[in-house]
Amino acid sequence: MSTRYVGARIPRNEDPRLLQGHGLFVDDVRLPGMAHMALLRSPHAHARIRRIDTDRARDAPGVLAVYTHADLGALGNPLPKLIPHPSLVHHKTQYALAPDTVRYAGEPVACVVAESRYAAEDAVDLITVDYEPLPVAATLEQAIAPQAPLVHEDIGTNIAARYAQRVGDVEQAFAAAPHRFRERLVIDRGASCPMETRGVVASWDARAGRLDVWDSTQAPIPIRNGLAAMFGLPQQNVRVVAPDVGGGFGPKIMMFYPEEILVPLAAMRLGRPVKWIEDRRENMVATNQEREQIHDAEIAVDADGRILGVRTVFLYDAGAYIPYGLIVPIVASTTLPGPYRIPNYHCEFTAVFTNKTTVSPYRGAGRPHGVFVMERLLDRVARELRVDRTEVRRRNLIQPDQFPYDVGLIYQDNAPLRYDSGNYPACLDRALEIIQYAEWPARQGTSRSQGRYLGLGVACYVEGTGIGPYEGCRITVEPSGKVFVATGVGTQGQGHMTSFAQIAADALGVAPRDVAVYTGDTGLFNWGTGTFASRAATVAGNAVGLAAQAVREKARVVAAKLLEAPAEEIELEGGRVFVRGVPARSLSLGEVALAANPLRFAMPPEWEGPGLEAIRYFTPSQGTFSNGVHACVVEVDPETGMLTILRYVVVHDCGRVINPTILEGQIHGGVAQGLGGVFWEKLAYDAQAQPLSTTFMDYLIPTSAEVPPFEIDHVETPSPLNPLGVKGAGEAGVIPVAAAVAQAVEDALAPFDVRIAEMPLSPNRLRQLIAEVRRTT
Amino acid sequence: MKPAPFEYFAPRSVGEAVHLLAEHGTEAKVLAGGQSLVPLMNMRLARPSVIVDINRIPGLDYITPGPMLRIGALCRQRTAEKSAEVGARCPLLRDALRLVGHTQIRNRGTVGGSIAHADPAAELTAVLAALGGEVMVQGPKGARAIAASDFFVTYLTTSLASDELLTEVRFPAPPPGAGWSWMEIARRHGDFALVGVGAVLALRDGVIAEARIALTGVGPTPVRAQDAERLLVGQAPSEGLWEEAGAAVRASLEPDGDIHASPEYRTHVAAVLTCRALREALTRVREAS
Amino acid sequence: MALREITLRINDREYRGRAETRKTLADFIREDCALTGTHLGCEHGVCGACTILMNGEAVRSCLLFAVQAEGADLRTVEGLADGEHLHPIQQAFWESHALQCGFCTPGFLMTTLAFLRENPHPTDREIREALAGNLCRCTGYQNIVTAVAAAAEANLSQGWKVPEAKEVRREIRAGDSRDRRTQRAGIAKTKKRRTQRR
Amino acid sequence: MKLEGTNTLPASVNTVWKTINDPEALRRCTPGLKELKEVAPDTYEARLEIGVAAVKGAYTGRLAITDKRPPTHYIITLEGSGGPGFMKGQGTVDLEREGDATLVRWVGDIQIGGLIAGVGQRMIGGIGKMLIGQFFKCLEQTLGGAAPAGGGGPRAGGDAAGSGEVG
Repeated sequence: MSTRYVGARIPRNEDPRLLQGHGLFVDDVRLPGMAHMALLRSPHAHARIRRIDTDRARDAPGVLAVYTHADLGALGNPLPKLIPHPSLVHHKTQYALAPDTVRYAGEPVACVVAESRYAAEDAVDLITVDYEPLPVAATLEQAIAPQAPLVHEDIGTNIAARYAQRVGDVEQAFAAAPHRFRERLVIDRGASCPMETRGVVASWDARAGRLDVWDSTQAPIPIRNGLAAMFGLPQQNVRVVAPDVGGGFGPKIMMFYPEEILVPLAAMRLGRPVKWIEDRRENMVATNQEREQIHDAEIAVDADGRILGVRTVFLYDAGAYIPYGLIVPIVASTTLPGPYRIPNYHCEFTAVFTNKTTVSPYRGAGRPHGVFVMERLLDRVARELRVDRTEVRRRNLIQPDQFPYDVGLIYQDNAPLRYDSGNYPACLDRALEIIQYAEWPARQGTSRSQGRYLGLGVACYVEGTGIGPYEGCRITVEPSGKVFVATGVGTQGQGHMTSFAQIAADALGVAPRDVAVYTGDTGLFNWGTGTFASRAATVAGNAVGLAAQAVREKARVVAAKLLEAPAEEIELEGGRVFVRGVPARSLSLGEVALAANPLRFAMPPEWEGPGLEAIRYFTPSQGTFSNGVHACVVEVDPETGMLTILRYVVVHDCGRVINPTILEGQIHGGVAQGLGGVFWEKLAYDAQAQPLSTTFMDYLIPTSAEVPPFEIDHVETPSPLNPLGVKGAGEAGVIPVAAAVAQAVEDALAPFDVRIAEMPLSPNRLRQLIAEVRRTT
Repeated sequence: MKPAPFEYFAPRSVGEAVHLLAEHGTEAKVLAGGQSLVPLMNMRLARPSVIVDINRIPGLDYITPGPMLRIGALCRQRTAEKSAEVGARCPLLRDALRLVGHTQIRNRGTVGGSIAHADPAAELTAVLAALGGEVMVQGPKGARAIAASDFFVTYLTTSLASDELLTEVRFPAPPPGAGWSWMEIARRHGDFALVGVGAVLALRDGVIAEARIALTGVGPTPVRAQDAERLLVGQAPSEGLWEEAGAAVRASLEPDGDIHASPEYRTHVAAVLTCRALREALTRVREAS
Repeated sequence: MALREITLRINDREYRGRAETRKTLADFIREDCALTGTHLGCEHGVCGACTILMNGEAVRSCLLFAVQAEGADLRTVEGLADGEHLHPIQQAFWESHALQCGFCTPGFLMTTLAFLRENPHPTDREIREALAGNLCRCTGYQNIVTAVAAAAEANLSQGWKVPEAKEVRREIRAGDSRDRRTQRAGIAKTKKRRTQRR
Repeated sequence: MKLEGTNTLPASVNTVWKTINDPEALRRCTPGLKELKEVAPDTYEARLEIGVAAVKGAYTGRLAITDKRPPTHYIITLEGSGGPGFMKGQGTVDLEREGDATLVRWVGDIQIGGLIAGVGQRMIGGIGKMLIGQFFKCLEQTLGGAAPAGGGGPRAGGDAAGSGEVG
């Protein structure tokens, strides 16, 4: 099979629509008679609800309904527990509307449905709630302190889970080690902030008993299955569409958010379509957040800086509820070892409830933490042993001949953490070459003599991607010759309409523009788990490949009969099906599709049914592991603490590349988000766990003026674990950014001997660090 | 995030506008560019029951040169930024305008509106304070001028009476040959500065004849650094002198902190930026001569 | 509830509707005029997704009330392409992979349109500062900057323009430049909204 | 948010004590206080309108005086909730003779929740200080016989003059 398209820079199929404003995002869904929902959210981080008075709201003009927990009936139970884990002893989830206690500022207390969003918000203002404020567990330290206020009184503790994994004999390794270094490393909260907030539209057809839902989600099929179960409907009668989704980045994989139940409920009760669109302020408090962890980490090395052991004991802030289980801290602890040989490793975390917004994976999902800790430890080793920082890394890298490499841990997919392939030294060399590491000391010296403080940083990472359980795909060739691909994953801008089309096009000998890809519509494909963990291209992509192969074989069998030639001599190319070497004896692919679906007469048994169509699934036994190296040059103004990113280099290996343009786009976006979390984006809470950055005026997403140009290069070591040889890339960009920039800032501020042990930074914080060092010396 | 209901008026004359303000008192808000008011209304932090939209009043969008640069209440920030008169007579204002929000904001936002909104982090308030400008206001009892020093009362609050309309802002043009500088530290391009400093320097016979310094982001109003100004006048410019001026600024400030910057940071950076601004202003004096 | 008659032009077509005085221009364009290409990302004037051209200038449509746009001439993303032919800026965005999820894209396109009219030969730094009033969470901006530079090239070679605001204002004042088709569209819109309100 | 300060008031400790326990004086001098209804000794139902300029929040709640040690010490608590969320201010007040004047030492803690906290954080600290300043200014005027500004002065009530036109 030729691969004319896989690997090519094909412009995206989805773009012309989006460029002309013809996309269909949830807020663009307009149905006759549609009503609008607004929610009343708790202003308290922790309070008991004494009384809710909704009378004035019910009487307000244009109001159709007002619901509190008391009105939820059977849906008044805690929302589904998403991912259980044996160590997760207190798997607390929230309610669609709080019954008696609110546990974070922003938790939904009541909702109003009205003729317009304006009227709904007017009515929300008229609801009065009598709260009894309760003591607040605002920070991780507060929450684990003795006598701490309890987020969930009934369980008598704020600790949701404790979990440890180990490799080798860590105590022995540390005891025998000539050098041991300890760091306390803190990463604060951030928000994913897709430009499109969440949104749900639901429409109920009572006669057909049919529920249609448009949901800005990364997991339409699980949402469909859950809704069917909760509302007692046959799955076939519930259709969930994730139309164009304006960015996901993780929090849209969370299910269920309260609104995903409240909107269908209202639509069914009122017999009118209902729309809820999250506004940005809601998005900053009611959409899941991430990143808050505190690591006590220690590394043991020999005299040459070879790693003998690593241990980290860390706190993971779950927020007020923990629907998504332990995925984030498990990913953090299993990403930490990275590309290095670590014979003895101990990781242990405590998942802690606090009175803050619930946490679930956000692009990177714990990976940035693991890499930050590992790379900070290696920087410390380099400094203490006076070994070049890149040399320390090189000495510890897993070598190309050591694959498959078993780290000895269990990964988030409950399978062994076994790296399938890679060439780590090659990536490091290439990155250092591009950033001109050899000339760095000279360049840094020159800039210092001009009074400028430049620093360089380098960080390595390995990313677990493409985990199971499965994804599937149905491919149908229509008599028009057009190819239709339907899969169960949703898409949020990753370009699946193009990369999947490229895969199918190669197999079927058509052009990608003749392949229409449908994602995220449960009416078009019935099985799937969703778009997360950088898995769509790997898992769904390979399912597309398998289905396309099957359709290709079917086309050859059918054409063999029509063209009176053996199937093995039939070729597909340029939209035609012909006998090898005899292009004259040919049919269009559409003609074959038409013939494969006869109206009369017996069908040849070897056709095994009508049409050119196939459904296939790909079920990987384990994940596949991408890797890369980031290198950057930054400048710090020590007087103001301002940081400028001057250069940013990424060398990346995600196996076989389907579309380099799309891949680079994914990396650009990831790095920009990573940079946001390094210097601009911080979710601030006060001592009462009041969120203080609930607008884009205070939560600072970097703009084109802050983000530098990127320099990207690829190394391709195909994965042996799937037919296409691909690995995931969606989260790669964000993962090592904090580690690389931290090292660069320390390098820039070396004359002040500043240490970076936290993220994010800020001008204020950098000034503080410089001043503190000045004071102590 | 939708605004609360309000009654809307679009007067066609200043008189009509003032009449409406007098009639509706503190319940009424004047809408000019709306780039600060409308976000507050969308978030329902501001819920005026009456909006007096002055955008349809003809003849208020002027820029008139003269010893005082006179800018009408409906002159968009973008217009002023691109105006040759502003560039020639008041480059400090032009440079500050370039850092007000983004083009889309300045296309609607007005110079007068920014002054009247009196956000102590807003560049234009400090420019007016530094230059010792004034605003013209129209009330039922007629017109009056209010000096910058009397105009800014505290956060978002001015000495405008509720039945008065700001009709014009007047920026005195610095003496010929004067140098100027606007310096600020903002988290992102286009954000409100954590601290901003505007400075104007004029020299006569090698000594500083006039020095004007005002800061944003360091108090409930724009802050005029008079101690530093006094310290500079009559001295020959030097790095040491800039340091002293910076120290004087540091000593004179008691800013509040927020999630982006502590009082200590603001005070420190105010001093740093003052030095830098004076340095740049002097370079411009020398370029001019 | 204070309702106002509003008549304005969008992409050279006239739209008439009745809206509450508090209704933002962005909501009027999306709901009453059914042009959903203009998006709302923050509703407080930071993200720029709602950027449109009003009388030729880039503005945030979430920071204007529909009543303020009475008689104004607007251009939205739907008014860029010429039938099936993408506008050179759209073409450049497509070829440079300057969009991923596409939600912020209409705002970037409209900002770019106004920017390149004012500054046809921008440097990369100028482009980055001109785009700083629009947030994108997917692309990291690099390909958008490339696209704007490419569009500037195309502009030089093909010399495309947007109608100058003043001409348009004259048309509006004349008030009679609309053809029957758009009149019907206007009336249809009004009817539809009434039935929705009930 | 913790705040503290001292003010000297031109009257004897006893007079000051009377004034700061006088509902009328409290009503007049507490910034933004629109209504004060005594529901029990030292406990009042309060209606407040707090903010600056266009940014106003209407709250209903209570004002209470506790931990009384006449004539030198009490704790005054003002809490309310409303559209923009909730606010709670608590001040410990101690009086001390200073010649024929009285030194007032106060330590205050202000909590703000909901909309204002999330959006207005940039100005809350400064505005809090400002409002407390107005409270004492008003007391001073009351005791010094100068005409007190009604409702804690126009600025506090947010019915502040102007700041209307917005750029």
